Amino acid sequence: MPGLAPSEIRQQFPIFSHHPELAYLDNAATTQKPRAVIDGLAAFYEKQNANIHRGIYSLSAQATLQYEQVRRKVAALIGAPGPGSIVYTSGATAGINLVASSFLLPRLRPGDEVLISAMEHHANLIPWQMACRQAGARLGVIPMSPVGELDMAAFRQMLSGRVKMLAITHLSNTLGTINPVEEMTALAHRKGIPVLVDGAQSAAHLEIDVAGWGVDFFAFSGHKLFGPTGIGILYGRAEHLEAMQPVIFGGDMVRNVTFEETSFAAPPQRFEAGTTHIAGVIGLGCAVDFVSRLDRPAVRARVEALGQYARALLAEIPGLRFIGEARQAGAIVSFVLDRVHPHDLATFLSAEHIAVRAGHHCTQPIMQYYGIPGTTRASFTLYNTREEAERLAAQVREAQKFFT
Amino acid sequence: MPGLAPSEIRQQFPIFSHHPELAYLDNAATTQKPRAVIDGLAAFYEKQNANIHRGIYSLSAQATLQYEQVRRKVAALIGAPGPGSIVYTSGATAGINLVASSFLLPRLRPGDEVLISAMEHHANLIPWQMACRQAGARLGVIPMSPVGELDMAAFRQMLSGRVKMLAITHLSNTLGTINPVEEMTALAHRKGIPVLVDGAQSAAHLEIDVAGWGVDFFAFSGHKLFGPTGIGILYGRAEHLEAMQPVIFGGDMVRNVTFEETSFAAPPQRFEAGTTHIAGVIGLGCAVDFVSRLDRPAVRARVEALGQYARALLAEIPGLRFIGEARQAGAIVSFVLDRVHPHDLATFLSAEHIAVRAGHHCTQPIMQYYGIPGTTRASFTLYNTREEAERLAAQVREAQKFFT
Amino acid sequence: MNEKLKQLYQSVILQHNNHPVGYGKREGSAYTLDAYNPLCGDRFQLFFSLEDGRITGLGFHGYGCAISKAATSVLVKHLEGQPVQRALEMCRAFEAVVQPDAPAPSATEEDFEAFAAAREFPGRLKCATLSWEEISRFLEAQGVGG
Amino acid sequence: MNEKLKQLYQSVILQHNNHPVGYGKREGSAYTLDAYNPLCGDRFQLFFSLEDGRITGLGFHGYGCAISKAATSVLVKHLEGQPVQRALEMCRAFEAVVQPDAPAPSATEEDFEAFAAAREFPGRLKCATLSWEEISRFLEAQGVGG
Ligand SMILES: Cc1ncc(COP(=O)(O)O)c(C=O)c1O
Ligand SMILES: Cc1ncc(COP(=O)(O)O)c(C=O)c1O
Repeated sequence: MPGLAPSEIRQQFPIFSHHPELAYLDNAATTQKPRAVIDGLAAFYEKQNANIHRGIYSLSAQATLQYEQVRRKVAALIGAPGPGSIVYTSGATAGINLVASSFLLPRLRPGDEVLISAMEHHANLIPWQMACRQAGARLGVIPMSPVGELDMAAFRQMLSGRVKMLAITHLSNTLGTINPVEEMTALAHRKGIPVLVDGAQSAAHLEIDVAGWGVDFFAFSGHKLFGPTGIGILYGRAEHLEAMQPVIFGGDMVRNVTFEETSFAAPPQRFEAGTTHIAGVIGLGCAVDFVSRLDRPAVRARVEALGQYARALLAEIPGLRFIGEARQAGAIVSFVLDRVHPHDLATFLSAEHIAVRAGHHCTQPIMQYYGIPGTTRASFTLYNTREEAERLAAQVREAQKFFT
Repeated sequence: MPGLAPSEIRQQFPIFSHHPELAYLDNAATTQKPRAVIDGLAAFYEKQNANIHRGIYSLSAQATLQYEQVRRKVAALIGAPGPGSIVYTSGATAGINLVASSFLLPRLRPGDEVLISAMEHHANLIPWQMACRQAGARLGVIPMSPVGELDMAAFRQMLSGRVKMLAITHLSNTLGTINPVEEMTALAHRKGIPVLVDGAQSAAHLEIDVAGWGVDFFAFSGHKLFGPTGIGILYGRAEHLEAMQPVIFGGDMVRNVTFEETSFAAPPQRFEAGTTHIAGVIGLGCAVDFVSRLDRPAVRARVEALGQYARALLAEIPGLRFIGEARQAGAIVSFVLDRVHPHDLATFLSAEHIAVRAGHHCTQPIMQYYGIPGTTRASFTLYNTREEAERLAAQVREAQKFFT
Repeated sequence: MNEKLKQLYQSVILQHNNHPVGYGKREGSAYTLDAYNPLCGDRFQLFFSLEDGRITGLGFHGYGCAISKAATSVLVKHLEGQPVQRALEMCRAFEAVVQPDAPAPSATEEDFEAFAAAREFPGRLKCATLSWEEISRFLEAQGVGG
Repeated sequence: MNEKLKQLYQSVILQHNNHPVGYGKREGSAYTLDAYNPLCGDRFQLFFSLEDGRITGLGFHGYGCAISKAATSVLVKHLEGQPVQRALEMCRAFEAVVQPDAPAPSATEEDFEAFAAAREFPGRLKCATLSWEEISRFLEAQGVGG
């Protein structure tokens, strides 16, 4: 199995040579980049840089081929039927917004309903809220239990004929909860309800099978999958993409343009107006190659075990309370500590070269649910180690001593 | 004057070491990247990569500072009053679309008019066309003369009380025409008409002074200014940005979020939903540093002289006709050649390592105006040489012999 | 000019470009297909009828580069008079010649071979396949219908 | 824990955090300002009145980290009883201490100096300035109005 050992994997990430002391535990915010991605980007700019699609000279033709090739790689990674269903976006947020305004809004009527869950990231909440407001529809919220698991019985009951969309996170960036998206999709589809899965956190860590699950849309970001910033993917079922109108207009997404009217190109180009983030696509291709070469189930098992280990160590600290304790969970560990504010804790940990995030993690409703202003969150991925989990726990203890 | 000589400048662009024979004359599509930009990007990913704004640990705090610092650099480059009026976008196209849908559309009424010109890129045409269609407004087109100069008399006449927006390109990507945007802005403002200038082609080559001219909006892309792909800038006057609602929703652009409602952050963050293209911003900062260190008026003079030189050489070829011969013009040279299709010519030139673009250049209405399907376009910038212009002309002659 | 390019153009393409087969507008055809590449503005109309399951009266008119025009001329030359099924096979054979992903073509029409050089110029692929894709879409729909 | 951080917290901040000046809800204040940082959820209410151009009855209530709480406590300690103009000057003096771009502070209130350490933690700047910015905005508007 190539490169499964964390030490081997870690060597591929230059950030750790530059910061040998760094325990980077903010992977849910963004991941570090392997050498292959950084070099791939640089090589593109140094040797192949050109605009695509409309170019005849060799550089441009090569760039176009590579650019389109990445669609195939992404399709293979997430189990999509083919490159035509892979839309390049600027990130998960942009992808979800596109579905809300171009797919949902035109078919949303007063009195209709859109279902999300109680644990959604703002990116998978506000776009639907705004669409509902514009159409006079209602935003339904699938409730969750105090440990952060969705209430599936309530969910089943909420699946009425009025529901026009289900948008659900695969892996909660705050709670770590992994939701049963396959089952939820099947239930929603029985009522003819289209499903979007927010894969921002899961794409890097879980096996994705969009065609197998039958989801209608799946959105994620390159930068959380060891790839560059500014690039993301929206997978959409071909018949949906076919039916959707673009919302951003410009070059390369048209067929015919006159001052009187414009006809649009076929998907996915239809949704990719102007010069896209070509280098980002190439870099994302390198990132997909990187993760595809790993034994993904084995990596997942190891990373989730690491999350469990961190939980076990932290659980021994008096006054520490986990926010999110679902049975199915990724390696995202959120907690609050009596009498120590998350920001003070994060500053303390930063001084010890431990990078964690503190705050609401763009999930204010989760904070409202638990009645807290924020949490401290440690999120682990394939280059993290048990030693880092131990340092985290030890320094949380130190911080507790210092502040209280 | 540091690095004014083309050979010195050229050395800073790695692409030319990898392709020593390459005459890259497709700079209007995208520019090549100097070492400083490529290294700046790699250094960010290798040493500093972190998500911004919400991070307390050092990497994130540093990234945030750098990221915000680039707004100041950009503001200085284009003469904007301050960083608050600089919105990061994914490119010129995205910036123009944002103004069309968020600024214009809400104030556009049936019977109103939006003025563009006969030489607009699709990116500065279709968004306005769509806004007009949605509002029942009319798209007015400022006519141009056969040499590709705007008809200023007609323009003055078109400035009626019905006009709610003027959107005009600064430098035409197909014709090379430089439009008198300062004068046009003054005329429009006399009637209270807000003005957007499409600076996609001009930002790299002309002096920009958005506050001095008083334009309301100015949009451009990093990738045409020696910067990375996937990043662009929208300058907007503070009072406009303040009044505009966001169109993309997600993290980092909110103040308060509940399931019932959301309040938005102040500009520019309001328009920057989700994880933005952080590395792209850093890279753009390096690109702005690069151009700011040059003697811009001297570079402009040299590049425009180079364009004139190319025109003079090409003008001697029988059967060659220029498309666009404005008196005020940048170094963009479009032409058609009797009995040789632009694509065949571009393929021929590519085999000789000369990269030019062939087609409609995302300006189909210009093609319709001249009754041609496309042109061959050579566009020059600061690393191009007289020798390249000579090779171009010589090989156009060879192609003519070959095909006819 | 380099050898690859010479090869690409000279063997067949410039010939067909300068002396296209079946070029001209036709009235009274049962079908007119519009082969249009919005990215470059090239546009050909294909005229033909179907008689007893065969393509008849095939011709074309329009504007395009040497490659697209020659490819359309070759199309007319080879598909005229062919039964739908055979015509579809030829579409696939042509495609196999020009697609860089496809296995190297085994022996096919000599006219087709010339376009193999297009593999070296992926920017021009679409030019070679423009008319071929249009008619192959039509023929496939025929197959499904009948 | 490293020295910088110790310095940042221990000198003044933990003191004020644990024993804040003027902490508690107040009824009957003429003004209540809401100092809220949506990025982190920290939120303080500032209560006060203006009498003869002086800030009176200044107090605060709310939730925040040690830095934001201490900074607000220091604010209350130093602005209570001050005339608007003088209070504004103190706001600027405080800002000069914490802003990394600002010139190194010349002698100011000793309480302020503790926050100079925040310069080393730009991620925490906003915590230090949260309440100060809010009241300074209010005071500036007063200046304009009167
Ligand atoms: C004049 C003009 N406007 C707008 C654009 C759109 O720029 P981008 O594709 O980078 O969004 C371009 C570039 O193609 C252009 O030349
Ligand atoms: C669950 C979830 N959804 C959506 C997003 C938005 O992703 P991005 O900011 O990359 O657009 C994030 C990341 O912050 C996330 O964690």
